Amino acid sequence: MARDTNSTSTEFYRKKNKEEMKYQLITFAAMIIFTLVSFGLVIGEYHPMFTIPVIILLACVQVGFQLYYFMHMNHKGHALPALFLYSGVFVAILTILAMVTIVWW
Amino acid sequence: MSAEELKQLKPGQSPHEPEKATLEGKNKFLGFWFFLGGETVLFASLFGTYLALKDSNLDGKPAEELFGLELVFIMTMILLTSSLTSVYAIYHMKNLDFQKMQLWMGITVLLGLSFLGLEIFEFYEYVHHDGHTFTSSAFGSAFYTLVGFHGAHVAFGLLWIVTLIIRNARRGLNLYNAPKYYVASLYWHFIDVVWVFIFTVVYLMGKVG
Amino acid sequence: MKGWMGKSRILLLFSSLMLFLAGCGDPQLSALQPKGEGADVIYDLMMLSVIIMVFVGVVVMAIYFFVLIRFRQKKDHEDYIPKQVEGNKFLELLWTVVPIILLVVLAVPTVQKTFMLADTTPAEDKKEDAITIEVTGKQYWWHYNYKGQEVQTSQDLYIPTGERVYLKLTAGDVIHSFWVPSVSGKMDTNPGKNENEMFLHAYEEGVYYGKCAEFCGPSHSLMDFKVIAVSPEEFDQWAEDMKNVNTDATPESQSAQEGKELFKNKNCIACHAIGSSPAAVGPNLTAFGDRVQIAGILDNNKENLIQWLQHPEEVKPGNKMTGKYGNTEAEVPLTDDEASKIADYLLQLKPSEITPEDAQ
Amino acid sequence: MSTAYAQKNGFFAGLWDYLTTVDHKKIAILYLIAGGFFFLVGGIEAMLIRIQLIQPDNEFVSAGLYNQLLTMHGTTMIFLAAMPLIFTLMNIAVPLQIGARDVAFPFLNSLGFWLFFFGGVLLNCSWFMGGAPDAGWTAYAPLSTTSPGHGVDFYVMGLQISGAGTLIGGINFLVTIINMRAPGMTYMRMPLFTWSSLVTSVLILFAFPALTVGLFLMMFDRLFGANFFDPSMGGNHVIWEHLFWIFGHPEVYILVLPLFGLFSDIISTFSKKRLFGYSAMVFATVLIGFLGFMVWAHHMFTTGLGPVANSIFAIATMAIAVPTGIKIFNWLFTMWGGSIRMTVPMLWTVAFIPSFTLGGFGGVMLAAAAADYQYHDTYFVVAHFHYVIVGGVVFGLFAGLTYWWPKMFGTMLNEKMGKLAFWPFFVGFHLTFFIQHFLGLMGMPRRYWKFQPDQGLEIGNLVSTLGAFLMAIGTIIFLINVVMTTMKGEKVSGDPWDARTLEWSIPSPPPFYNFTQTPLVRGLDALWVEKRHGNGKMTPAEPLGDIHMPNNSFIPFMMSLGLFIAGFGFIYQVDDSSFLILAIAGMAITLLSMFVRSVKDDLGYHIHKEDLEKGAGSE
Ligand code: HEA
Ligand code: HEA
Ligand SMILES: [Cu+2]
Repeated sequence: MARDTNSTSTEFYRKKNKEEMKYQLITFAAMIIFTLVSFGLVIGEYHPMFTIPVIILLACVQVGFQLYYFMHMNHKGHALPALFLYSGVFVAILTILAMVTIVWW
Repeated sequence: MSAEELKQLKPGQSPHEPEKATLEGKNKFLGFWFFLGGETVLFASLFGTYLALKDSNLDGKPAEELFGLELVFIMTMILLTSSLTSVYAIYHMKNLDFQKMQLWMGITVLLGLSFLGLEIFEFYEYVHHDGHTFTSSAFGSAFYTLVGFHGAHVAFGLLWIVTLIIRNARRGLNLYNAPKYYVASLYWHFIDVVWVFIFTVVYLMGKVG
Repeated sequence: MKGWMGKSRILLLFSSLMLFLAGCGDPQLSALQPKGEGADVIYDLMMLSVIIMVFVGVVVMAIYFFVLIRFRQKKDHEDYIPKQVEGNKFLELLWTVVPIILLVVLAVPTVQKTFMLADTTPAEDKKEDAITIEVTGKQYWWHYNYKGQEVQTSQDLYIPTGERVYLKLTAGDVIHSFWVPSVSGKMDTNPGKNENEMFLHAYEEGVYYGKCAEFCGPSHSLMDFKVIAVSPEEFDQWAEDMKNVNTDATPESQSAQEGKELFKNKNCIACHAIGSSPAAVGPNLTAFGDRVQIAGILDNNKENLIQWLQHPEEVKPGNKMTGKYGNTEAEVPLTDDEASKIADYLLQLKPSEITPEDAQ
Repeated sequence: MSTAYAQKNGFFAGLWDYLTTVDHKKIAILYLIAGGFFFLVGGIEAMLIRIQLIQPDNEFVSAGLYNQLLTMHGTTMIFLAAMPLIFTLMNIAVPLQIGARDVAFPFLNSLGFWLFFFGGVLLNCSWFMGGAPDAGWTAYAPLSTTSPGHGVDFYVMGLQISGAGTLIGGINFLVTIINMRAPGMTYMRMPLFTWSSLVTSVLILFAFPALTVGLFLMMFDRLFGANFFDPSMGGNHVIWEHLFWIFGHPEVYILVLPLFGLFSDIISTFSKKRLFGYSAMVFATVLIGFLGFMVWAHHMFTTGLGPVANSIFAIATMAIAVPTGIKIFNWLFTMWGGSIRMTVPMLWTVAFIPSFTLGGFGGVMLAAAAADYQYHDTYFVVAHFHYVIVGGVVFGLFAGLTYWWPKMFGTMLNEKMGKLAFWPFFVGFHLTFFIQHFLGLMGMPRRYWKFQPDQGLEIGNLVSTLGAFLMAIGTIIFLINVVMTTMKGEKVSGDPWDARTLEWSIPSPPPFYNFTQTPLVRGLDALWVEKRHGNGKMTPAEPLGDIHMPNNSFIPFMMSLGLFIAGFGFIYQVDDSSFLILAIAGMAITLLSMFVRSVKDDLGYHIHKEDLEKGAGSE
């Protein structure tokens, strides 16, 4: 392993990590807000045809934040994880779709 | 390489991505992501089953009457926060700052424990106050199985992280254990991802009816 | 090597054997000799798919044999290095596109017929008098409830020829599947809320064999039933007779009269109804004397019936009757005498003039 | 530690070595022994089935026993014979074909094997503990959930444990193929066997979780009073059907794809030509894998899903014929213009092409939803899937074992005997299964303990049974061949077939570290490239240096043993809750083993350069 003790490079990464941490915090704030909105919509008893799609959408976006920021899928070197995750999501959607449509008739 | 792997890493040194500095680390990283892909299908099967059976409550209380949102809200906040604290842990790992990493991992564990405690309390209430049990109807079976599977994941994650914290407390961060911490944090985030869908699909949608 | 010649000879042998066999099959059972609308429609689809398969098969086998004969390594050519071909755009496109076309040719009628067979609402002008029958599969027998007619039977299903009869299928315990190969394809009977629908439409009169096609326990292979297609007039008469059956009629012979008493006293009546009554624990025995077969599989005669009454487990392992009647302590629940009398009683239950004999 | 690779002698040392090994070549042999054993067990069950059906109204076995036999035959063959034998081939060939020293996770490799092994043993224990599962390999609820006794419980626990092993194996091969390739071994230079192993592993990864969940639900229903599949408690058995087939259909491609890859390698080798349409073959493999996830409901056409769902799934299913056809034609055109050597592996391969095609035709006929109302659950289906499974998978396994036998054991299976085993098996196979298409159409449902006399089904069943005996003869000749070859023990060179891929560039059997120096790959068919354009040897990609090796470990065995014990506990706690202690003890053994694994550093050891020069480990 090349051992690089070059301090400027270390500084550079420190800064970069810090920068990233800022985004993580923003992400977190967004996630909290989404959650509040979701709960709010349900407590506010809006029409289910409106509430349900919106809270599902919010959940998806929130999960996207988790994946891309918290789990670093926005970093490079994550092409394969993304490919496999989305393949899993594909099978997951098929499964759930089947379970809600062709189980009862 | 092996002895080298155990050499303690200190702030200010390289590499800046200690979790992926060795081939073993890279393998672990990739393998674990693939595992999460499989877990996605696993939870999808559970969600699907739950959605198919959620109205099969027979004479028991339907979801609207059963669920209370306060507790779920608190649990959600706790788990979301624990996701952030584990991000902090990995942030410090990347700066090779072992002590801070351990600290944040420790906070994550505490939050996880309180989440688990609340979940157990919630189940207890359902069983003893609402007669909503695992065997009372298909809805009960599906509910406890889905949420319980998530709970079991939380419990396993806690055991795992605690083991890591204790095992490495003395010897600090090195190239051998960095991938382990990293992967554990991925696992923790994934648990959070699943919870986001649980509170949305099970509780919120259950409440909406 | 001469292996390849050997192989083609075997194939030849096969195909001739197959052709011979294909003609066979019991006409009352075989899906290859359709006697009803469903089976007919499906038979056409089958033949279309066979034609496509034969076409593709001939192409594949032609190339196959040519390659194997022509390109075997020749003696003294061990060092010959063939040209290393990477591929061929045109050929590859060809064997992608042609199968797609062939599959479309198959897919269109498939979809069409799938929808056609699923169409279980009677046509407007037939709505009033369309016959609807609730079919219930149970381990290991079948129950039929003619809706709106107050007629319930088991095992032998009477239907009129020349029209669609609509079935609503459910199961009482595990999944079964209702299959009358020469009249129509099969449909599962699900326990619980998932009721299925299909129709039967027999072109000609006849007794058609039906089988359970979904694994349902030890006697799955013995859960046979019959569909008896009679002319519409005969069917109407049958339904009329069944409706007006006098369940209290006193049997003629002494032995049958005693049998009737035994039928009550030995607990048979707890499970079996005589006369129109809802699906009970055991088959409805109203027209038992006219059954084509006993328990679905034994020829209908007294000897077999006594065998069944005394040793049901030997006839149909795992059936739900064993141990529920007669002297449950004894090795044989009914004595020879008792069994004989009950048999006499059951065999004279012939409430209708319309019998399987009329279905010729 | 540095002496770890010194030769150990004696039977117990040898046994211990195999119990603790993490070497992919030894694990391959373990899979071979266990999978081969279960194949014989499944084969004997098949023979008993066929003997029972030799004549109408036969009383050779009882109804209950017949149902156990057919269930165990299907389950054993699929999960305990075909899958592990495929893992044999993947373990022996994949790391060698990509120029790796081992798989990515040697420890997990061993764990995967032992989980499979103990799961299989648990399942088969049912025979001696009150009866085997009897609800079919598909275990449809409520028949399975209400089946008396513990048979189905063994099914659930056994498959759960061995399924976990398979999943682990799948992830392992994924990472191995992606991360461990030698320099120059790009994706588009990978041998087709490696490619198809990659795709198969993806299928395993996404298909097995559905089975895992299904089995959990069934376990909860049977053992802990849950109501997933009980209609009277609001449950729905269709959920099981979906979960089982969401797993089950990809599973059949998991079975056949690796062998498609193998056949590609074999055809190319014995035709002395590169594979025709390599990139199309890769594309077709991926496409089959992808489509494989969208067709599961073709097993449920008669369940009652309705015409819309049936039509969609019918069309999706038919689509799979296209990539499969691409493969068939590419194989034919690889042979076209080649110089074909009819060795035993090639013989099985050549026999596979028409056999599988016929099976595929049967598949497409089944895919026509309306027509499936006649075929479903009859011997037509039995004929279809044995044509694709025996004609594809079993032929492939015979081909692959013969082909890689020298790589595994350094000895060559006798060619004459090989052909002698082939012919009865091949003829018997067609005799057994071709006629079953007609039996089905003539009204014989599957899973029938007895068929009635005078319904025109006699001749067909008799012929079918006679054919099965021929297959048994073929199998026995193959076994004799194995025994004789092993006894003779004639060593062969590293490249006895004059082959094209990397695994043939090293000695047979390879030293335990595989490649003394990692090879540099310069093209598709790496060894062939060197044979034609170089000196016939691989160029090293690195200077001679120390090699890092993983340590052996007994932990995988213990972890699996723990689950095995816990399995009994879970099954029997229904009768007597004190068995819960067994369940807890078993789980404790497993968790403790995991704990030990995670706190004990496992750094492996090094083989030193000097020892390598002296030829350490190469036998
Ligand atoms: C290795 C295993 C394997 C493979 C590869 C396949 C391959 C296929 N299978 Fe099969 N199948 C099984 C194993 C397999 N199957 C098993 C085990 C069952 C029963 C399970 C149970 O119930 O117990 C089953 C059951 C089964 C059913 C359900 C039947 C029923 O229960 O009613 C169906 C229905 O669509 C089906 C379809 C297909 C199709 C379309 C293919 C296709 O992939 C085939 C494609 C191949 C070809 C078509 C041949 C080559 C192509 C050409 C030469 C090109 C040109 C061709 C045309 C234009 C047609 N299979
Ligand atoms: C990999 C999968 C696989 C394989 C290889 C086979 C191989 C065979 N199968 Fe089977 N089969 C299935 C998977 C497989 N099968 C499945 C999934 C089912 C469905 C189960 C269900 O419905 O739930 C099924 C069902 C099935 C049935 C239908 C049963 C029924 O519906 O009632 C039949 C009937 O003929 C049958 C026959 C055979 C035969 C004759 C072989 C032959 O090819 C076997 C050849 C092998 C041998 C003959 C072994 C010979 C060994 C010896 C002679 C031992 C020597 C002994 C020593 C040295 C100790 N199989
Ligand atoms: Cu399938």
